Amino acid sequence: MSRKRRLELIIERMALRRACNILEESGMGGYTVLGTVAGRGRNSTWRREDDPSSSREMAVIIAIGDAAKVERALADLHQLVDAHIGVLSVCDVDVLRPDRF
Amino acid sequence: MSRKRRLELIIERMALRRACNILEESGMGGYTVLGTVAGRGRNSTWRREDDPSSSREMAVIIAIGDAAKVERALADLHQLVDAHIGVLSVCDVDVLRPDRF
Amino acid sequence: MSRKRRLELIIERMALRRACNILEESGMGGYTVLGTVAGRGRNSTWRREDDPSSSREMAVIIAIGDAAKVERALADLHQLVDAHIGVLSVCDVDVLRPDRF
Amino acid sequence: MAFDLAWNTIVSPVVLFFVLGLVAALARSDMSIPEDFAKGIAIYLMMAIGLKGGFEMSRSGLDAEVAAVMIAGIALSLVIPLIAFALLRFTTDLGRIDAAAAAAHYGSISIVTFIASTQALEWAEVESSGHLVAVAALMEAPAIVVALLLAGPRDSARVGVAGQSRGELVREVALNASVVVLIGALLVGWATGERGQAQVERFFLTPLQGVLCLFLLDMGLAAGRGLRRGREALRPATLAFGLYMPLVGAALGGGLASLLGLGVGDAALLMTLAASASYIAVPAAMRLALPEARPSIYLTLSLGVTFPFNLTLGIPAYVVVAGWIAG
Amino acid sequence: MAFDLAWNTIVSPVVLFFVLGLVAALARSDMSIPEDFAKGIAIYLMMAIGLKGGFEMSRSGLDAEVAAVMIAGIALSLVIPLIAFALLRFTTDLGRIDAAAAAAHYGSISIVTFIASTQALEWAEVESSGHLVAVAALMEAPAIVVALLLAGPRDSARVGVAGQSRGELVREVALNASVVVLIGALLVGWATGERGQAQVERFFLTPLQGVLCLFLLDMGLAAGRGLRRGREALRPATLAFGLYMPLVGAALGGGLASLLGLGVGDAALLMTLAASASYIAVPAAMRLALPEARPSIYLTLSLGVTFPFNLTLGIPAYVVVAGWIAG
Amino acid sequence: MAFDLAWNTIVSPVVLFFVLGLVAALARSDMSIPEDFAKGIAIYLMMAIGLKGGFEMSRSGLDAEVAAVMIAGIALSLVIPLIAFALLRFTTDLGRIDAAAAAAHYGSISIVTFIASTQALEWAEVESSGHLVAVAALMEAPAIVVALLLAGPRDSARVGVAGQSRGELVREVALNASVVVLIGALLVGWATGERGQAQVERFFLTPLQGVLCLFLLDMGLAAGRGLRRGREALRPATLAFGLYMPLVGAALGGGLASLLGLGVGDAALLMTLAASASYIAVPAAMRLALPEARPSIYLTLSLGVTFPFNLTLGIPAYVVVAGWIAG
Ligand SMILES: Nc1ncnc2c1ncn2[C@@H]1O[C@H](COP(=O)(O)O)[C@@H](O)[C@H]1O
Ligand SMILES: Nc1ncnc2c1ncn2[C@@H]1O[C@H](COP(=O)(O)O)[C@@H](O)[C@H]1O
Ligand SMILES: Nc1ncnc2c1ncn2[C@@H]1O[C@H](COP(=O)(O)O)[C@@H](O)[C@H]1O
Ligand code: NA
Ligand code: NA
Ligand code: NA
Repeated sequence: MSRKRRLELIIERMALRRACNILEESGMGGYTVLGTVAGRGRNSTWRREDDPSSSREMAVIIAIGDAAKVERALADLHQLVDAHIGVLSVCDVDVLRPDRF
Repeated sequence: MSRKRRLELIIERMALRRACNILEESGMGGYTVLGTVAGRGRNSTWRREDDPSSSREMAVIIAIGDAAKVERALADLHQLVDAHIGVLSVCDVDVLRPDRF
Repeated sequence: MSRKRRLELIIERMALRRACNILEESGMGGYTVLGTVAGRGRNSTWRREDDPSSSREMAVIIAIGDAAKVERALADLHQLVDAHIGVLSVCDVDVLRPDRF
Repeated sequence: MAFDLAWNTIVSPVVLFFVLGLVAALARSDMSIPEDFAKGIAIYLMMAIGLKGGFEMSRSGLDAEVAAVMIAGIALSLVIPLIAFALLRFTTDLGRIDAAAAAAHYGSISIVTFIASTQALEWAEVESSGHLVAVAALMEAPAIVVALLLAGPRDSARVGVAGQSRGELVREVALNASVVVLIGALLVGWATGERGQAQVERFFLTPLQGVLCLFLLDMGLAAGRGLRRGREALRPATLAFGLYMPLVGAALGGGLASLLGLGVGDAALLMTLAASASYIAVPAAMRLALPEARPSIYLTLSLGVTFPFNLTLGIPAYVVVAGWIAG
Repeated sequence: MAFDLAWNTIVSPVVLFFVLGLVAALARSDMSIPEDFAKGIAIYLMMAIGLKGGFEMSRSGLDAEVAAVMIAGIALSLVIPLIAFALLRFTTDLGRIDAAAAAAHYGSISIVTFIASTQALEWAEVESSGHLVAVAALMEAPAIVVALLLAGPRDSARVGVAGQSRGELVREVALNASVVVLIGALLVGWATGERGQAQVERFFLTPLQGVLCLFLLDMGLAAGRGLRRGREALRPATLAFGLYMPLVGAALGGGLASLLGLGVGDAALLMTLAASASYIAVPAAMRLALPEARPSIYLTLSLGVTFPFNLTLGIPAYVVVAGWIAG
Repeated sequence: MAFDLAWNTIVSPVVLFFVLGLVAALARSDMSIPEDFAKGIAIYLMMAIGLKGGFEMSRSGLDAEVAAVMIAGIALSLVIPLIAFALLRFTTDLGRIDAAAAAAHYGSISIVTFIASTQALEWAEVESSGHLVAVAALMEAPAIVVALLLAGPRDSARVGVAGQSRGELVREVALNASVVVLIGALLVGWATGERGQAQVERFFLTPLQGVLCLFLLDMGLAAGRGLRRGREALRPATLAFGLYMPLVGAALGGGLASLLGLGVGDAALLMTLAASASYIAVPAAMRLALPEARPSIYLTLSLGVTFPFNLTLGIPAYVVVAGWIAG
């Protein structure tokens, strides 16, 4: 198996498209977006059902890629997470088909 | 980047509020809850659509925080997962804005 | 705490049952399936709402188990991910009740 | 006559769609109705039956009988769990906690079974009273308390589970969706009466039976899958309990109905409530209050065995018997 | 008469179900209606009100008054944010950006409040015009532009946020669901007229009030939870703004209506539009365009304070006052 | 007359809402109808059309013609994929597997297109038979088998994919939601006849056209986005196939209809079935059985090209032509 980086970005739904644009521009091979149902942060407690505008909802983006590409995405993601509500974390993972990332 | 801990708790939906209470009391800065659609364990196979009571459904809580706070949450979470159905795991992650966790 | 492996498989929804069968046969103690809402890969951009057939939708399987069992599952999962659309990654996690995995 | 009535009840779109779902699930079809859609429909059904009861009450007013039936309902929901618990402990190998949890389900009620019963009465042109909806709502919770007493002293009850918050069980039990919506809609219907009915009947009353078909197709799928997956967890004696316990409940309900001199329709509905078992509110409450009890036992029993039994054979039988004892 | 009308509006299933949701949420019930179901119902409601307006327009045709009311609506949505901003800056401690964001909500509209108002008019047997739906759609967006100007020069506006794509805000604002569906359904209703109405009225018009009950139960829950969670974020002066600002808006709307000589129904609807505050389109746009503004302020105000006020007390008041100024 | 009929079909709320969705998606609006809500509506539509067919069959009974049309339908779904495959291989650069997968879609059917066609017939006051619903259900699956044969020997077919379970493809194809619900509802309608219809028509029949509007708005969005995203994947020759292949299918269907001497309505429906392409059941089956085939080809063709073509221009044309050949 081969070592890659797994990027996980918890980002407010309204800024999701911006985050995806950044990942695409940084050359990451792909990503998958998961929905969320509730959450709590320093400034807010929210539940999906209680917000007709969906403006407090978050989404989780998972993107697996090689270290260099992830590094390239980080600068812009950092700026995004400064303007928008979001939590960004990265960890090491082992993958089977290293060439596809 | 700076090293933090990522706590992932797969917990039955009915005990979700208890788990969130524990995280809040332990001083974790925040968490995000994801829904699930199906699962299998030693005692059960379930699918969201097949359970009108939602009492078999699970939720996934992701909480990123510094090692000390995660440690503080673990004791109570352990007791929760003893009483309730749940799977608890922790791993290392790198984050960009260490001060916010 | 004790060290285990966390397997994460992003797999097309239609092949979900096949992936679950493999996990069951390999002796993994359990798994949890999460839904997804959108994604992008080398060959496709999709959004859940835009696909009445659900044939482009992905699901995420999380399965925590000991290294040996995960290893056993990998060969078959590799073959699955060769035939089907999917991304497979594994990382280390710490768990509290090692005996249950 | 009795046969005709029973036949007409069974060969109705509502019941046949339930059977369709049941059969599809047992044949291992993968089809399903999205959970969130089905939950929305469930809210609609509870609003509809609550409003219906409320409109009816605004026409008929309150009298002593209303209070009597309510007390009868609560009494049933307190006594039935005791009987169910005893039967389970003597005839099956279930432990104290599993038996107590299952008993709670039978003391409580299934609102969908109740709605199906009101429809069967409509087809048979039998009148029933709106306040039975209030009785249904009142019967949701008491059995849970009984079950907790039956379960006896436990570790988790003594020291509490981490993260538990004050009043969470009370809130879960007393303010869950079906209690809030049933009672709320009943009050709305009662307060707005004829004028309210004219405003909303074309959404809540006219299409009700059709909506029930769609919902029961989903419930058939859920019941069939519950049965298929839970089958192995149930020994024959436990499975048999799921079939005769509703009859025990119905007998008690029928007895009380005849004591109170209720009409045919009300008697049939009280029997149905007594016979039915909860598969929404009580399982959820049990996960909070008795997490040691196994869902594979109580859910399979109430959703996989008793619910299909009541919906297909039970209801017509209760209507026919109610005709005998009250007619 | 005025009292009767107000009373009948408030004691209607539609309003009572909203109150039920509000009370349940404040009592900390956990019940909820699945988000995806509620969003589907919201689309239905917008299609229904759009079609209704379109069918009506196909009967009545267009005249100069139509253009006049449209211009009046746009004028309101440009002026109201200025007043709201000034009031917030002088009477509360909100900063420039939070005040601008909140002001945008009051310049825009709540389509559910509008629909509830059309129902209240129907119960009171007051006629209103279909093109007010077009006015509603036209009032969705302009206030957002005003708010961005009020917010003034900011870092994020100057350099842009990473990942921003050209035209995303315009697309979000001009092609969001409510604009597309309202305008689209209006055109469909207008183009197909009587023939179209015969084809779809039994789904979109007949059951409309009932559907509104279900939807407002959900909105009551959302408003109650918004209020409960956001309460601490609001100082008394800010909270008070949420109660008097709709009256300021309604007064402006009523003034314009009387200037234009609108009928009672149209006057009441224009007042409602001016009084109502957005809690769907504008919050979403604010997250894109003014991410520094705090949702806990503007959502609590518009959804938790102004929306319940309009739905329970506001609408009957506007209808009564419209009767005075236009009757 | 023909022009009037076509015009009335196209300028109907049902078709215009589809166009609205299509245009909004092509204009890159972000609006959407929640997937779970749309899937619930899809189940409703299949129940409704199945019941409608069943009620009609319970009135008209069975005769030899019924069997003949069923056989004709199956024959079409076996032959059309062969023609489609040949055309794709000769006129486009698609490989064997992609061509086989796309061909399967055209042999199978789109039930929404079928429902829209029954509505167009109703507006034109042309009668059609209930058993055409059964024909539709029978035409869902056979083309899949043909496509697997056309795809020829492949690695994955020989050794199997890991995790494959016995009978999963058969279950997926023969017990998928549309087959189960269509056939099931047809039987329910047939068995309960007039009595059943009286019970459920106000939910399943009266509002049907309105529900179809809501659903087609969603389908318009899906088709528009499918087309926008998949456009680049299709060469002009492939795209053209998506436009002329429905005409080839309709011609075959019309030929068979005239051979069998079907009435105008039945002929139009058989043509519609032959012309329509699956975008639900077949894509799902292809992911299981031919995972090597590219969804970007077959989904864009059937959902993005052929579906909009049939819904807007195709159906009126088939109804008009059916009038000529059968009238
Ligand atoms: N430490 C954390 N771990 C996981 N999710 C978080 C964390 N902090 C915040 N979030 C998510 O981000 C949202 C906004 O956080 P905040 O900006 O702190 O109010 C919360 O509602 C959570 O969904
Ligand atoms: N090893 C595991 N990895 C991931 N999820 C698990 C695991 N074991 C159990 N689960 C989840 O926890 C639920 C209950 O498990 P159990 O208590 O073992 O029946 C299952 O249905 C799964 O959703
Ligand atoms: N690097 C990645 N990280 C996360 N998800 C991915 C990645 N690559 C692909 N995916 C997911 O897999 C799907 C199919 O990918 P592909 O086969 O590359 O078109 C995408 O739509 C994503 O949902
Ligand atoms: Na009972
Ligand atoms: Na306004
Ligand atoms: Na076809």
